[in-house]
Amino acid sequence: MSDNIGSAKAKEETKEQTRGGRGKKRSAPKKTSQPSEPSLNMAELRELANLVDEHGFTDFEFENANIRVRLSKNPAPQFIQAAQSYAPAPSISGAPQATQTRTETKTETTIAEIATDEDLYKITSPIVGTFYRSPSPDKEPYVKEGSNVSPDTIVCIVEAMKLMNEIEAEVSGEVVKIYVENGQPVEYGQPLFGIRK
Amino acid sequence: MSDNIGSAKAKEETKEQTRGGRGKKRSAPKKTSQPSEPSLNMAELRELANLVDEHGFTDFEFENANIRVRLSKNPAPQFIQAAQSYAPAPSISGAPQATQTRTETKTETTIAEIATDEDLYKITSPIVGTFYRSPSPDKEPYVKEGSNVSPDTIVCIVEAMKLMNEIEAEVSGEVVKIYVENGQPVEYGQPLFGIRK
Amino acid sequence: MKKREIRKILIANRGEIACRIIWTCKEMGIRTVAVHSEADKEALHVRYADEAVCIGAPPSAQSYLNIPAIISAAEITNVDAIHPGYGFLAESQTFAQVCEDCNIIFIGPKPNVIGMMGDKVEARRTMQAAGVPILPGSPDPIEDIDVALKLVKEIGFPVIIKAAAGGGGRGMRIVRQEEDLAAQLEMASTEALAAFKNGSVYIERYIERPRHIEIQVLADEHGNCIHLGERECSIQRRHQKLLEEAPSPVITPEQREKMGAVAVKACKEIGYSSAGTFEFLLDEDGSFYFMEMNTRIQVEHPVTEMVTLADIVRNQIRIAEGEDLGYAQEDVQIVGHSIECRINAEDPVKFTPSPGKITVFNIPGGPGVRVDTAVYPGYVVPPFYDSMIAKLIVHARTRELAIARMKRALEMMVVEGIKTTIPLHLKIMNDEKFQKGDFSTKFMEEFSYNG
Amino acid sequence: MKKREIRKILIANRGEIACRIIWTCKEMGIRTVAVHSEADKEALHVRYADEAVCIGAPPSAQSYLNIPAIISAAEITNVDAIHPGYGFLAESQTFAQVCEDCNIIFIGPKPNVIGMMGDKVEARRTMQAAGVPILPGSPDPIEDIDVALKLVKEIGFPVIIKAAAGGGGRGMRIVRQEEDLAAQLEMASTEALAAFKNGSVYIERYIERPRHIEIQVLADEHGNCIHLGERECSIQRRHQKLLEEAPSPVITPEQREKMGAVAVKACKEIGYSSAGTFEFLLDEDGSFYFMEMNTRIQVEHPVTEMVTLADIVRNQIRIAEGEDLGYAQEDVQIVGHSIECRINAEDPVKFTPSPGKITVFNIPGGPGVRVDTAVYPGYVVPPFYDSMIAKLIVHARTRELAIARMKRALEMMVVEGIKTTIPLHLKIMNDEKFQKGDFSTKFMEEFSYNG
Repeated sequence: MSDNIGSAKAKEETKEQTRGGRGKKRSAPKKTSQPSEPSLNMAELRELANLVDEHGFTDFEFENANIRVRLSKNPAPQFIQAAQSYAPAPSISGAPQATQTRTETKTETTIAEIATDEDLYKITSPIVGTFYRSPSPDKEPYVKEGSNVSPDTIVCIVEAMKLMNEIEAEVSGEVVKIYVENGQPVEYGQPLFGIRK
Repeated sequence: MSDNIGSAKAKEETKEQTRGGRGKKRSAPKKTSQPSEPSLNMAELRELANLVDEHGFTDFEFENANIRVRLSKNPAPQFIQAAQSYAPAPSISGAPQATQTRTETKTETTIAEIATDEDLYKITSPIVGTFYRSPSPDKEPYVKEGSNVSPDTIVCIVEAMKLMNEIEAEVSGEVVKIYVENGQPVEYGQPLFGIRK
Repeated sequence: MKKREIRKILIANRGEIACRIIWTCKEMGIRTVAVHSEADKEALHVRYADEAVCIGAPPSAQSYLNIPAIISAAEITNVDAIHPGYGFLAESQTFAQVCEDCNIIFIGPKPNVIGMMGDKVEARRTMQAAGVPILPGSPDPIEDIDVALKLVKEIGFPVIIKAAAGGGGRGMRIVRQEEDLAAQLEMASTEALAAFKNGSVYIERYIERPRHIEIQVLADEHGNCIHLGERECSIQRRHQKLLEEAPSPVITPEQREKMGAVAVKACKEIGYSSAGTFEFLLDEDGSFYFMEMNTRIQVEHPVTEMVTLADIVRNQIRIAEGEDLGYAQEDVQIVGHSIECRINAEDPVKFTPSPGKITVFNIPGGPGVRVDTAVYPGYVVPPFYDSMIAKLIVHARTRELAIARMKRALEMMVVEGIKTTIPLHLKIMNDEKFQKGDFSTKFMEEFSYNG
Repeated sequence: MKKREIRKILIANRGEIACRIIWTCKEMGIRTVAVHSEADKEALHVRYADEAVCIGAPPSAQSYLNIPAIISAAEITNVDAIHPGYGFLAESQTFAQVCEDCNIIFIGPKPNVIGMMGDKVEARRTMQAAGVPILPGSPDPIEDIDVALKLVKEIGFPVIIKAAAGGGGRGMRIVRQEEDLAAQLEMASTEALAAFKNGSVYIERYIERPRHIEIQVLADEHGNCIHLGERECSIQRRHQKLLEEAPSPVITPEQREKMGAVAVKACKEIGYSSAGTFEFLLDEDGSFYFMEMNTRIQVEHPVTEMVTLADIVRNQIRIAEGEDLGYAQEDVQIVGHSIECRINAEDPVKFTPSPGKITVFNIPGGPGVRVDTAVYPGYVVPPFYDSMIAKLIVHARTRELAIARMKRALEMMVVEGIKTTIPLHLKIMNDEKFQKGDFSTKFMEEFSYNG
């Protein structure tokens, strides 16, 4: 599980850098028609990333007059990747007989989903606590998928130490995703809502 | 120290490949006026990655006026590289206070040299023992640099357990290099002579 | 008999001690929850715990010292108890009290005992009342030279004048004869005033070459208390311990019994329960004086574990469950000799921190070698926390063999990518005075790295 | 008093035991020479020794069993002594003799003693003469049914008929009552003739559920000899030990004293010097019978080291230097309980070897855990040699705590890239009969991996 998260992230950063590269290129004099296009296009970069990954490299840098590419990975991701969210820590593949029963798998799938919602703004939890979508069990949720929010819209409550903390959206936009179910525990920095600005 | 040997060797081999790369370029049709030429295209990068991976390198850097390439892999191999020849085992760079005095550094430089003599046939020692170039101290050496040998030419003696073992060339050719000094201990498989066939 | 069962523990700490606690929890069949800052997402304690909760940003104040975040994490994961480790909130009376108020077992002594021992003046007073020897001197500021003269007649020379508000050596003056007292007192007061805007000073017996000796105790809720012998912690640099041993090369069985008995008696009088440590200064004559009591597990607890085969963390948990200690003083045997070297991510000469990525990490194995660490190849030492990355502990039949073993283990421990104190420890192991056991807390001041 | 000083040792072995010997040599300030085959160029023993010599091609016969190559390597590196480890040449009388002839100290007993203990019939005879209990039976082949009947009347049922030339279970027959004896004898003989072209069979008392208990001894050249208690080695699969313990859960202090005294007496009578092991079968009544003596260090020696704090390799070297043993039987104390699990590169169910590259290798640390290994991340397990890649050893106050600790350590030991026996050991640790100590050498036959 952690591996998935790890590689999802790695891919994201790769894309990030790719985007940067393209940006730089765009500002350079236009000579895109030339077949010998001195830089790499997206397809080539994709191939490059595959190539580097396939060979198990953990660092790749490339630079010429026009571009500079750098790819890097954590060298021992399988072993050292740790849980990144409030979810049971992943079991060690080499120790299949772990005595712990790992029952609380609630947020596991969500994490992978969240990683793919790259263009959404994430409202994250500023504190550790329990997530509630409505002010009290018999009330309507503050927001639903499709709701429009402005920066001061209250989107949920995170209860910590018996205190109800109202969380504001802090951006304007449309609620596209709700990552956490009502009543579920959340940790610091955990994405709660995905907002399309 | 092992790191030195390791990296010395790595650099040398890298140069080898660099040279290969340049050679290839030189043999290619001249289109140096094109701006794209000084860089590497995708096919070349692919080849490069294969090459580096195939050889098990963990670090590769290349830079010239136009481009700079760097590939690297899990850093741990530096630690796992072990002595490859009869030379005192290298000290661990992380443990600078090793109590052992490592005096017998005789073959160290030779190892790096030998690695570069790629096209030479190597006569190696079939046994562990002491290397003698002549049948007795007051006699002439069996062969010298420049001597021509045939398969049954005796090239040296390796003494083991008080027995004098005469070593035959097993190939025809010219003695180009003598890697071991008279009276020096040799291990199994250690190169003794470099023969140009 | 357990009064209450602990089935799940939140570890309010990080690094090797968090892993150390997880190891024992696993052995006891207790589930664990790791809390971590954003900087520690890939830390080993997060990796090995059954559950993990991110509690805040990298700075300690926002994460490992953030009481509401930790209590919230304990609540959402439904733990029975919190183990505070050492440092961070381990000696916070407030934190222990909040745990109690939230019905979470705090694995340590009662909040009021933590508070009592956390206040230097109160601790001194309490210990004195409990019959623990205290360094002779004036707990209160010295008003004038006459008071000072009277005092030094009682306690004898040399004495040290210290700024009441002070610290870090400023305002400190050592006086070896009566005729210097008045002048030094005035200078110290002037210095203190300049440095701390408070000219108050006090006087204490000065020990030229003290040793730092501490006694490990275990006490349960039912009034049972034993000690596990002493640790020798004199090898320090700026009051930071560098390496520790058990037993001390200078403590005789009689001295051990005497110091242990004093500590055990004091524990019983203050109603102490859990593991704890009495720190003493030992003078050249073998007299010892209370410095402070640490109401938590200590970094150097493994040397005691090695020579007694006790698991101190297990005892802390059992005691927190209300169990009886289960063994008596005569069950404690000191077998062999143990040394611990703290491996820090620091320049071995200048002691400047050296955070960064560890590229190679090889742990020594074999007989009598223990490594407590949360580090692995590829781990990045964050700049936010303590620089200790591992504890290398050895055990052998004699001190001489333990030193030889430690040298071997240090040589075989490979850390690349950052600087560490490994070369310094090797130099100390090769030092003749260290080998003879002939040293005091001044050892590092007199020690030359390059000499 | 040393008779001769050893300053440099060649280790005629590989893998963890080569590293194990290097560790002690480093602690003693003795230089080391590693020998290695072409397949072991990157092995850790090569890495950690002061010098290394390649002695031949990968197959053992051409390298680690190649006496001329090893002696030549010893000569060109000018060593004082050779440590043979276990396996390979460790019990070769020839090799020990060649060393002696070449003026190289062989770290082990005298060549003739190795030879004597290597010959099953002679060992049995010698031990019987030295007062060691021997399994009742006929050392010589049984000629006819009358001889057999007379014999079984003496030794009682059940008995086992074995092929004199045999091995591997063929020609073996268990007889539980007199009326079956004649028929079984004939069948066994026919089977033996078919299998080994030799119909000779002999008869021995058969123990239904024996335990394999062995006694570790240390003897010097001056007639001093002590034992370090027993090891419990009953958990075996096809006569290969899987895990070992010290002490045995069924041996009482009286039984230990009795078995130890027998072993010590025998050592003195045969003029044994160095470390050695007496292997005994223990029957259900507590009677014990000599099986064989191993005249070398054993794989499972660490469990004895953990509970006695003795360094057995150090003792071997000291004895080889002609030193006095230096301690008496009453100095030996058994403290706590130790278990060793052999981690093999094998399928945990089928036991098929699993050589290859180890991609991830994480060693557990913390209290009471020792790892003896020559493996590191990236190491390639060659297909040429024994499949053992590591020994995981724990030590705790009681057997119950040691089992809990071993479980924790096994869970935290991560080996990826190859299959290992770690999951099997975890199943054994969780087995109720194992936990109760209620087992015999039949344990693995009755053990179900998936049950």
